[in-house]
Amino acid sequence: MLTIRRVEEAAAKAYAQGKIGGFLHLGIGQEGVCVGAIASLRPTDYVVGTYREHGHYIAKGGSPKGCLAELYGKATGTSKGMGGSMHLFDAKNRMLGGYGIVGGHVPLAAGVAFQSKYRGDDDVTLCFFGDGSVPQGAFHEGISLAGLWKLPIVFICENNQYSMGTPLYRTLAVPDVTERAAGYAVARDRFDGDDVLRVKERIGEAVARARKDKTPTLVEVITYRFRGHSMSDPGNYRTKDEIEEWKKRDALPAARERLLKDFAVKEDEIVSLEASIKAEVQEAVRFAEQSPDADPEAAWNMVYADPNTDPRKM
Amino acid sequence: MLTIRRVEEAAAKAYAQGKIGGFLHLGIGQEGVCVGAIASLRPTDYVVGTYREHGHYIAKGGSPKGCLAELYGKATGTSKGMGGSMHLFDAKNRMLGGYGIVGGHVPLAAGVAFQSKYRGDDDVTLCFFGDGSVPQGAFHEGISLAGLWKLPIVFICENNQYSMGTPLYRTLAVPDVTERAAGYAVARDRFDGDDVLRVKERIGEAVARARKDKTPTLVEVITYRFRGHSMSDPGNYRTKDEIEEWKKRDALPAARERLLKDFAVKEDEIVSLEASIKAEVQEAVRFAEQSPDADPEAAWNMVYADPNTDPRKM
Amino acid sequence: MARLSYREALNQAMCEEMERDDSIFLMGEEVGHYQGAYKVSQGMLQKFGEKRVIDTPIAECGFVGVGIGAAMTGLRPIIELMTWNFSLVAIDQIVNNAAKIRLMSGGQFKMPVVFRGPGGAAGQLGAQHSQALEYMYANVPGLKVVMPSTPADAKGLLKMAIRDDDPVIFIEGERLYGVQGEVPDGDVVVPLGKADVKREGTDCTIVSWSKMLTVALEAAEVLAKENISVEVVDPRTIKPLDGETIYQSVRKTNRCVVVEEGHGFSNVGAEIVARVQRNCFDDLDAPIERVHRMEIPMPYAANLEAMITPDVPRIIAAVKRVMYLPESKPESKPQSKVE
Amino acid sequence: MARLSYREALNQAMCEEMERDDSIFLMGEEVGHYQGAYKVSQGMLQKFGEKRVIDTPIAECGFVGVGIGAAMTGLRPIIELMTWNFSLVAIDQIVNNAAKIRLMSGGQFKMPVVFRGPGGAAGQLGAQHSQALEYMYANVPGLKVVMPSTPADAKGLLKMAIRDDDPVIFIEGERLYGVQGEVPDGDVVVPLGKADVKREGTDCTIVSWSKMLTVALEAAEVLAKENISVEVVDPRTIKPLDGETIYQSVRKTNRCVVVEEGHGFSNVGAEIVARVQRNCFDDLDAPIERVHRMEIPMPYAANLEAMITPDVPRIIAAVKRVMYLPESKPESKPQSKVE
Ligand SMILES: Cc1ncc(C[n+]2csc(CCOP(=O)(O)OP(=O)(O)O)c2C)c(N)n1
Ligand SMILES: Cc1ncc(C[n+]2csc(CCOP(=O)(O)OP(=O)(O)O)c2C)c(N)n1
Ligand SMILES: [Mg+2]
Ligand SMILES: [Mg+2]
Repeated sequence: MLTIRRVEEAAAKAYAQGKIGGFLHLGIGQEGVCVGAIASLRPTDYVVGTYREHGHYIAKGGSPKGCLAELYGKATGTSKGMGGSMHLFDAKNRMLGGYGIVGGHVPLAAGVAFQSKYRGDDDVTLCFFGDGSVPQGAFHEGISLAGLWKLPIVFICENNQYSMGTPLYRTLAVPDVTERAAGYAVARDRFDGDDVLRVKERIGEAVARARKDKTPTLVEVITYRFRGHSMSDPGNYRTKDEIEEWKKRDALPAARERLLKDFAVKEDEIVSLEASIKAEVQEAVRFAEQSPDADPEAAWNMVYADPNTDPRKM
Repeated sequence: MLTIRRVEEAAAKAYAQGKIGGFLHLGIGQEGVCVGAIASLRPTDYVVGTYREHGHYIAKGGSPKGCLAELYGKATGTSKGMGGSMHLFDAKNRMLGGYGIVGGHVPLAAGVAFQSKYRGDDDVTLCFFGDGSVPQGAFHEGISLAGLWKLPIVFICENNQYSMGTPLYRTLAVPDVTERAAGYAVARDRFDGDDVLRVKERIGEAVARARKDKTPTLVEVITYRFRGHSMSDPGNYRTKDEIEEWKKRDALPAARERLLKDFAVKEDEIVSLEASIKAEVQEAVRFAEQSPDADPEAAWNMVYADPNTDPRKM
Repeated sequence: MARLSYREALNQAMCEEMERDDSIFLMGEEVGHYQGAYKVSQGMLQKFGEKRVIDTPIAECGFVGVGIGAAMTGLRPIIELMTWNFSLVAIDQIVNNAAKIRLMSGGQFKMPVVFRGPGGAAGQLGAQHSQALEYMYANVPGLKVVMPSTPADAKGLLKMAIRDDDPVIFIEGERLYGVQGEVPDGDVVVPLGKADVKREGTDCTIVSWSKMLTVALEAAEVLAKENISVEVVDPRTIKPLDGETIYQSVRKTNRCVVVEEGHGFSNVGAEIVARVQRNCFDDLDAPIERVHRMEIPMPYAANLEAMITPDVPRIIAAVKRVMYLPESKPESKPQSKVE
Repeated sequence: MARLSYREALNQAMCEEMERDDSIFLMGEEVGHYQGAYKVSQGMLQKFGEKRVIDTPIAECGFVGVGIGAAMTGLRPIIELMTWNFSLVAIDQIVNNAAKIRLMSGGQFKMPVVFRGPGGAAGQLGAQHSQALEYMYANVPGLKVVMPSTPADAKGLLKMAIRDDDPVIFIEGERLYGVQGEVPDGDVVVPLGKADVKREGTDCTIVSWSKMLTVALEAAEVLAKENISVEVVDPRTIKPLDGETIYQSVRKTNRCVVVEEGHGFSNVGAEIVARVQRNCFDDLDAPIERVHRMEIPMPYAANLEAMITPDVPRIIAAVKRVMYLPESKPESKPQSKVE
């Protein structure tokens, strides 16, 4: 979690310096959800995310270097500079990407789960999405098929209560997202995302259900983003008080507390861990800055897999 | 109901003779639903239907002539021969059409209801669709918005238990369509369509709810089509027994019975009504056969409303 | 060689490939128990079972997305769209996911998925069911677009499409399913991106594909009786487009007409014209003509459908225009004013 | 005359029309409380209230359909798409309903709806957020497609689009919102279907629109210094396309280059080329050149975005090619091989 927070802070800084372009959606405040959820997986399980997926990428085994270099648009980025912040892919860790069309990745995630079932593997797919994607047709179609075909998938709504500047009550007539589970014949669960261990445990139950019974679950995790929707959003639609209130429920310091109290980790161990994370992220920033730009020649070879199809000649 | 049945029988005959082309989807067996539902409306209320909408068009005030001439592709058809069986429009009766993309008319129907509310009229929109459209994204988006904005609309699922050759259990994990209502904050109702008066009464309740409280309702009416999906479908996926069983629940003879028993209508009144309907439909067939073909000049003027935009010059 | 219908040829292609490779499956509405809305998948459920021949609900966005997710994780889905008209509810999946994931991921994924089904008008199906949408897909880098016009091409191209590691838009001719033709036995393939000269000639080149190719060949036959020798080129693959074969033909005939079923704006014909005028500028003796659907959403009535759809007389008239010949006789049928 | 940004001009157009006619409303994601994702609707919620400035959930298919249903029953909706990229999840509504209901109903309904929002790339937004989709809509009979390039055109065309009884696809330039320009005060409209010569010249015609028009004008400026006089025509309305103004220009200059942001297959440029070669066949001294996005889904990295997007050097090179002039100096930047 701390690595993710530090990476995103570094990204925000680089963005302010004009070193990162495009849209940059930070998950600061929401780290407990992706970290807890992905901690419940096996390495061969799959993750599909949205454009707010830096945390998911790192939690699934990606590196700060791969993330930051991608944001810098460098050839060393996890998507070779082709994807950027919204499209972090990492095939070897089975991080199947971030996607920019709200809800558009939900059917795709169902397809990944379909594939596992088709092959007889017992891998599970986690599909993350925001509260804003619930009214989208693609969400409906993807979860409908998963329920009908009993696919090994967990749908995780990261409900940060806003879609861009719109509070949830103006987008969802039924604020409890999981009320929809009954219509899809999928299991449901709903809880707060401020405790990473709770997230791990509860998502773990859904993952087990998916793995063993091929029963999908629609899980809603209540969370909050401390920053605007993206770097260009000042976030005026929320009061300072509201934000401060939520900051008290930040999963990060809470986890630190628990490490000290419940897991008998020593303060200096934590401090040294914090220092090493800081150093790692600093090193990743340096790496990103010094890496070569994305490669034009390579781009031409990423349009088609077939080596005989040359887009230059099309 | 009888008029609709006779019109569709005439259409089937003409289709077999090659006088009607394209797709022809008959509602024979389902008449109780559209007739009962539309009987609960005021003339200023709106109807939006699917491609299986001959009955809806006639129940909403359309004529056998307008229907059959349209199926014949004639200039005198209700859509001037431009729409055909799947696209019966009748603006003056507020029949806003039949649509061919499964589920695609649901958001549009929500828009019609939005319009009534925007203007402060108290008209209600009935939106008909099949069981097959429930998994479609457009269905989800349309009903979501209606629930969120509290639009004066009734969503009527004409559940004939098949979408083309596919039985419901292979398309819907939750066979009770109205289970989905809770996720959309709309009211629900579910009943059999074999009694036209029951349909009128129950849809009437939903219409009243829409008109007064602007609360939409998702209604499922269980029904059955006696013929194949369209004229080209032999319907081998259903057993003869199943079809015979359902024919016993035909709303048409049942209504005749009730007219005799509960409404003290005399047999000879009914017989003469039946004769006059037969004559009217025969006359409509003659009318369709003798009408002029669809008009090419007219077609050029139906591409754009703006008289200055001439598609011939585009 | 066997005499097969276009429909049977497609069925053979799928069956042979599925026998060869377990990772291939067929998914779509009515493909299984119903044996295919157009019977292209006849017998396949019986042959391959419910695991590999999968009936879906009416949820194109959903199952097209499923095909994409399955393809990027190593399966080779064949996704049937009952008709391409219905692809408009799934086009975001195809354009934004299938076509772009390879690039967006920095080349980490292949996308071996075929989307197939019939396109074009098929007789009084009205405006929503008669669309020719190849132009939409052909614009998108990352996609390939294939449109066979004969049973042999149908089989050979579908086999190649299934083996291709890129997403292929495979548009069949709804009015070609019943057409019979000689089809080579066994594993004979047709490469993607190679045009085929379907008829040789010297006076004018017609470029056409799918159902319209057959109409163009008819027109060529009629013109032959007037001693006008038409060469008919079938691109077969719209994307990648085999420009060279077309240019070679135009360099020989010095005249070109493009005939297609779709509407006349930013269509595939426009692309072909743009390329031919650039590559054969000095060879052209006349402006290139286009014959396409008139500028009216497809009406239901048979007379109007016939009016707006390219046909033999309109093609003949276009050929004569590029040859600066007078029109043979006054056409009884109103001429398009919207080429 | 006032100096306004393109964004402000659009805002004025909507406000003036909404003041005039109660049946007009604005609906879309973030148009109200958030004041517009790109601030085009700034202040409108305050002015017109929640009844007429309506925030929606992220349900484009839904609220685009709502606009269609409302328009066919007499309201005049303005439906904002946050960007046109997101229209792909709603395109079935636009193509199959908005464009076709009038014809399918035998002319019983009008469809006075405007779909508007930004199109094109806007700086490292990646493959899914950088699309130029005008070609898709321009093919469809029943639709009009408008793409203003200046604040004055933005205001005048949007007012006309709102008053039009047909569905209008109104594509704004995402990178033009901040551009300033003189805008006539009050109710000054620009008719749909009329091109505008944005710069006069004698040696070569460039046809371009939206953001690329501004790049073409820059190129023309540079070329002027080399004594090459370029005429720049802005169609403003892609459909109906004002061919005559373009042909007149080409008849004068005898050379033509089409510059657009989209990809190079069946795009709007292909249509313009096809029409110009037919109508100006004897006037053309060189094949028509096209400059467009290279055949790669838009990558994120700034260097690659710059590489694949048409720019001043590529436009200059194309103009020189049609003038049979040598390229001035070796370009440091790799040239497109895919015109
Ligand atoms: C189909 C579509 N419509 C609109 C957008 C623009 N958009 C990007 S993110 C976003 C808000 C999404 O909110 P939510 O799903 O709650 O996710 P969050 O950003 O809160 O993580 C919107 C409207 C989009 N990307 N895709
Ligand atoms: C989006 C879309 N996909 C597929 C079709 C082809 N199709 C037409 S009707 C139909 C079955 C619809 O079943 P249902 O909704 O139950 O209505 P019913 O025909 O039973 O009245 C299908 C698959 C279509 N018209 N639109
Ligand atoms: Mg959110
Ligand atoms: Mg049904």
